[in-house]
Amino acid sequence: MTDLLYSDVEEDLRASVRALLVDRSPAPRVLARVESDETYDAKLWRTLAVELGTGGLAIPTEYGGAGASFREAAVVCEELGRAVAPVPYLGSAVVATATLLAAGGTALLAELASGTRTAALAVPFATGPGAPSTTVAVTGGRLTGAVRGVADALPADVLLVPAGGGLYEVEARDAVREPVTSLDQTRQLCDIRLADVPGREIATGDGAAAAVSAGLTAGTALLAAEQVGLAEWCLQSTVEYMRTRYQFARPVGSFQAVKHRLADVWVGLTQARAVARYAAACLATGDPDTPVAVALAKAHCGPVAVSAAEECVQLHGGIGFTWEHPAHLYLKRAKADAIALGTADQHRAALARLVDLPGPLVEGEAA
Amino acid sequence: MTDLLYSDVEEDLRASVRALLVDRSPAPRVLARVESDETYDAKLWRTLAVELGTGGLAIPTEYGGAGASFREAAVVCEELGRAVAPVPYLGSAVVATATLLAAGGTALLAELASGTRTAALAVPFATGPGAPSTTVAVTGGRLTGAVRGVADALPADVLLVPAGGGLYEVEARDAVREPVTSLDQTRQLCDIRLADVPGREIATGDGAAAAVSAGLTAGTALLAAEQVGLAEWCLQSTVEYMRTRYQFARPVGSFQAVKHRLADVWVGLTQARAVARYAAACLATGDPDTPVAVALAKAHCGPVAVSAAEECVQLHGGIGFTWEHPAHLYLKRAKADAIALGTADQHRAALARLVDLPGPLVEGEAA
Amino acid sequence: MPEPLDAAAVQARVADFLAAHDPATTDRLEFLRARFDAGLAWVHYPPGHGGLGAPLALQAGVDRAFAAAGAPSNDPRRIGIGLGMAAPTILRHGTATQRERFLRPLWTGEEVWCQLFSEPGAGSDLAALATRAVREDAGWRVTGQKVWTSGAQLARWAILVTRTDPDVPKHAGMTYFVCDMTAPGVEVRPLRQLTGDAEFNEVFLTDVWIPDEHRLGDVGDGWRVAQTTLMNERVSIGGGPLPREGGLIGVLARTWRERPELRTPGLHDTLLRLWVAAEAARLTGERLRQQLTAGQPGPEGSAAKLVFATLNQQISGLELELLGDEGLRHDDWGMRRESIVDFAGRSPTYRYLRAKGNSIEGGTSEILRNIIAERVLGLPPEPRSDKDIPWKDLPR
Amino acid sequence: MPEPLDAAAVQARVADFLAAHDPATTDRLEFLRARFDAGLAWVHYPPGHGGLGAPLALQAGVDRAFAAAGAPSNDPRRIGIGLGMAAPTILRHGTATQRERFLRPLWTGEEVWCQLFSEPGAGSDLAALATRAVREDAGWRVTGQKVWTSGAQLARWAILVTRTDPDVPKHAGMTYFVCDMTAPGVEVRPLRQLTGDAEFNEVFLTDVWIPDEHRLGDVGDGWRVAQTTLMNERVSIGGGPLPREGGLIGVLARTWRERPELRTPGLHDTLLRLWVAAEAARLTGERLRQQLTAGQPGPEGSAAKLVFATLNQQISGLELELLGDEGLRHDDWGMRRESIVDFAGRSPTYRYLRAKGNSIEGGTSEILRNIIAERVLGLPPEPRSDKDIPWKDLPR
Repeated sequence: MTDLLYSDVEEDLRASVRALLVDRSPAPRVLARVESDETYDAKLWRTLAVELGTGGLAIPTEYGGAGASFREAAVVCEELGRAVAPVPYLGSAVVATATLLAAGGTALLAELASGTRTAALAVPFATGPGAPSTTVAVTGGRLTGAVRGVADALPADVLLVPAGGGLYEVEARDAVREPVTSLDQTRQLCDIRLADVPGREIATGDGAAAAVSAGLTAGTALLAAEQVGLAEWCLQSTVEYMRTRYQFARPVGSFQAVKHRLADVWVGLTQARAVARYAAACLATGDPDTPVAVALAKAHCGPVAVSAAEECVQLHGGIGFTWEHPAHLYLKRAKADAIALGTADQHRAALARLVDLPGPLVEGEAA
Repeated sequence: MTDLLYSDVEEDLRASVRALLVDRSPAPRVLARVESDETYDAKLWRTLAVELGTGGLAIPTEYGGAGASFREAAVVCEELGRAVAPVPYLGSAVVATATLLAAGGTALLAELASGTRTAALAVPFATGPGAPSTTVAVTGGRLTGAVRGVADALPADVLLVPAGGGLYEVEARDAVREPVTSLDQTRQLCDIRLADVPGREIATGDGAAAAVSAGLTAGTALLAAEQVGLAEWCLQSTVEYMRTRYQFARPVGSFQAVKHRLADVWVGLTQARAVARYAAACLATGDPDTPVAVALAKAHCGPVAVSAAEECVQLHGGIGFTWEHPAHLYLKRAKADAIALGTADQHRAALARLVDLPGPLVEGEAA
Repeated sequence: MPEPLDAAAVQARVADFLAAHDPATTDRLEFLRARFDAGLAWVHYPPGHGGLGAPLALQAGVDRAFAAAGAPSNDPRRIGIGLGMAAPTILRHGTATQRERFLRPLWTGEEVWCQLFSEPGAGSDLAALATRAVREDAGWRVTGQKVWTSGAQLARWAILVTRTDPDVPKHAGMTYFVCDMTAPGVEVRPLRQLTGDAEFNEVFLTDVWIPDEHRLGDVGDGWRVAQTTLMNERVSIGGGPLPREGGLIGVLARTWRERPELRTPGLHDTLLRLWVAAEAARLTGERLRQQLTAGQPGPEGSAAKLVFATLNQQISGLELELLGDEGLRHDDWGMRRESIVDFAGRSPTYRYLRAKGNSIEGGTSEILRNIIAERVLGLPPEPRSDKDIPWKDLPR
Repeated sequence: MPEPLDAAAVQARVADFLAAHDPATTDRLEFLRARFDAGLAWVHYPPGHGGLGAPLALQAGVDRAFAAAGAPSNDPRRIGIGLGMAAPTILRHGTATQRERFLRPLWTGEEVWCQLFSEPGAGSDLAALATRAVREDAGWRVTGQKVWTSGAQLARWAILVTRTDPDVPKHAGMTYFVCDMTAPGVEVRPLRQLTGDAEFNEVFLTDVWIPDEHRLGDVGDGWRVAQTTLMNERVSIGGGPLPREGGLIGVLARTWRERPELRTPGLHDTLLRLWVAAEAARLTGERLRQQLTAGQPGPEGSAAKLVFATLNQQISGLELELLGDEGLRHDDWGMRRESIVDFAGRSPTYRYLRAKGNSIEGGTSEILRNIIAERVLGLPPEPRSDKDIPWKDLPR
């Protein structure tokens, strides 16, 4: 059976990422940043990617990466979720990296591994399971079109653009990137416009589709890990508040209804951890069960994170509803994450196909 | 706006039905009866139908009925639900009566009004919204076929049988009625076999379909009323137990999680009452909103009654899981009622059509 | 005591009044003041205080008649706290002078009211509040911090609950005042919410002087007076009859109908469940109104706000998932100084976020469930240690 | 202390044992007794008591090796209470004589055990129990009523908790015994459940004499001893690894696949949600097993039974709605005297009804949530009044 635990190496990795984030990206700083002009924290990202070397965890050593796997990268995502950190890890070190790996590896992969450049896959962040439809056309090697609501593209140097049946590397400076007022303030989306822009083709036909699919699959699995970390912060901070907040001369956490709800959050979180670990482990080993594991992870972890964040706001009462308290950053990311890379509903539909639980026969269809 | 309250007449009716049931059909007696050979209480039914005159509430005075409506009959159903009374009121005084009324009225209607005979519509109790398919054939005025899982047919004198595009009155003694070991022990179903049995045709073609539909519609609306009464018993008995059962030197009902769950049951019940009243009122006045009202009532009241019964068993703890305590009779009826005349799911699907909230377009269908 | 007026008699008075005061030509404020003086402001109030001592049920007909005549309105949404909470409290617990002074300009909207109840340390447990009022000469010096005050920046007056005796159990040592919001020492700071808006305020009171004649009720009787206020807060949430799909479910249903490409089988099931829940809630509200009209007020009102909050949260949550891509976009994070919640007019993300407040503001859903369980169902209270010890000794 | 044996060493002992005791020709009981004596019964138990002091994780391999060799089994399902609850308690709290006397016939199945803990007035609050044990000569006279005793009609011995001192707080006045189920005064009556079956019993104890050498642990120390029993009850629920769709979800999925005519879009959504929940629970169980194997026991075990109950109830509830017509039919209301719950082998209605017990038996879901909240999350306990007053003065 697949290993669902954390290795010592993974725990060390977690500790160093967490220490960095506690030091450099505490909640008040995140809140200040998302109200600034540059919502992504470039300096933090550089430290994380270059100094801690987490940018190339899933990249083989031949490209200068750490030669670990998406299992280890998932631990980073957990910590980034716990801190709602405004860095393009998911977009660059997971989605773009997995896309490039599947496309066969390019010079860009080495730049991602070394942290010198950052990339993003130019598909809408809400893209669900199944191939996304292309909205960019190619004429004579030049790309024209628009892609809405792309994650982690604002701080990217290179965009990976599915276009006209192929997959292209485009210099981000050649594209127009319009920042979007995003629900998740800690991961600001942008709309991308390409007007006759040069692109390097890195994959074609089925290879391009497979590369994009690999990127989205990895992104989905690791988004589940992010949801685990996020839910854990929500639960822990709520438990802490419930221990210390007195009403009716008792800690609020001594009331049974509060206890039972938090117990349910904990149960869901415990399961989310197992499920997300399973998805990351399948991804890392190329397990044939990966599609099931990934759909399961997103279908389960999304609702768990949303309900953890919703309970966090509710049980914090008035203070949880303020701008000043970080709970809302988690609520917004939880809800956005639940939509990103396909809703739980879409992933349940994918599971129905994968595990042979089809829907009702459509009238006229043969039994 | 439709009157959603109970009139004084209705409250008087409720009081007399309740007094009868408290006196003649307390829980231990119901439990003893459902373990006997005759699971229906014929004597109680006679008193209810004849002496209290509730059998003909919805039957016009010209047929010897009380000339009231299904609104008043709904109050009887609430009380019968509260007592899980083993009488064929729903089958005879509601479903069969509404069917006969729609079919144009026959001599049988007068017999139902006077309580001298009892009738049942021979369709499976689980029949959902939409016309049931006929499983009985007619040859030369004689009926042959089988109908499975019919409610209230065991104590019936006459069966109303949809067959070969028409609707027929069949003497029950001419049919073979095989008792079914039923989930709801207080409303035992039977399988009916008809082997070349004589029938009186009382409606044909569209008229027959409309009559059956009217019977099922009335049955569905009043089943919702039964669910209200049932849920109310479950809530009340649970509250009472929670007040008096001590654990940890406190009444169990003083624990907040218990309180909140019972508060939620109460909220659902309060809504169920409004919704069931609305359905009964629409039915009584022939309101064009009746199909919506009835589907809404069944979609809402079914789950409310089931969850009230489930909470009743759970919060009674060990004792609620015993045969000796009546909670299980309510659980079984609640779950059976939730399936009877269409599940909440089927009625939500009906609502989707009625209020223009269609499902996804099937592939290839025009937008 | 004379028989209360019936509908016909009240409508006759409206007709007489409109004949004497042409809405088209009478100055707005003059018209409203005259309407108040004619007892047609709130007909169930006593004569002399804007009413006729008539049944509450007749008010809706009066309002409709004035609206039909094109009469100016007192803009009830703008002055909701005054109408819904301050007025009934002043009527019940105020002196004749206080009623005389405050009720008319409150109803006409000349003076806006706000509410100074909640504190950072006293939310659900309002009786734990710490804002101190100390007697000084012919009045009181008040110091403390209040939160979640909507409209404080617009208000002329506030209803205020304070701690006047820390040495007795918490419910016994409170006193209720009318506070002049223009008095020195009153500082209003906007309080920003997770939507980005600042609908509410924090209000800091520093040695604010309140004359004793602005005390409402006896010294130490503040808890009982506050109950009147809070009971009316919950009642006022009911509102008028709602048409089918009148709430947020209508917004969602419209999107569903107009955007077939967004539909999925799974979301369809959830949509239908919510439609059923919303329609059940609507009919329950309608039944409650019929009970009130028939003079049979039931306990069902306790559930309305609880259900409303849950529905709004679930519906707006589903809307975002249905919209997918578009559900990731917000309209504006800027700090707006709105006092009115515009669910339908803002973005789906705003609805989702703002609805989170529905289960917190004006009594949390947890407290409402406690109330239903204890007051409606009669379940036993939690064991309590805070009722018999002096406020100052409470664990906090 | 010597190093514990590793997997290879243990397997070598199994091989040696099998070479010396041919499963095909050795008498069943003789084989089992010899296996016990060889320390291959439960390898984590100490030598001399059926074990080798080896890691618990090696047991599964031993069992597999014996099964592969066609060795007779001690039929663990039949003697689950002895294995899971009595044995660890006797091991931990029993005297050398008691361990010697009881463990071997317990493991071989020669003597079946049952558990006399719950009482009508002491369910979730076990420490409130009222069964009195009064000292008499060299033993005790026990009188009281116990409930929810499965297998009492088959049992030779029971583990029993009693009240020996009513004058001290409830946790302090309890004493734990081994009770001879064949002793005069022990009366077993079947207790019928809502399924119609009588899986359990009520056990009436009337002046039952128990020699003092059957006391387990000190007088007054019964609560602490019972904790060992209960902790092992919860752990033992884990069981072996489950394949995908291994639980009730598999039954439902099979029906779904084989009966396309029953499918609806709404039920499809619910089915998929439950499939996800069941698979998440399965992987969580797997992760827990890996943690235990790796010597990192986490608190996740507390959730397993809670989740199992909820899943069984939801899945069996959906199954009935899916089946419609057939869901209204039960298989048999007759009073069966079953001790084993056969979810898969009985009707869907049986599954639905029996699953209701899953959230009551062996610790209610409410108590499990309390435990998670207080012991795992560290939330503060309820205010309690029952810990410091004599048992006899408790409100009840």
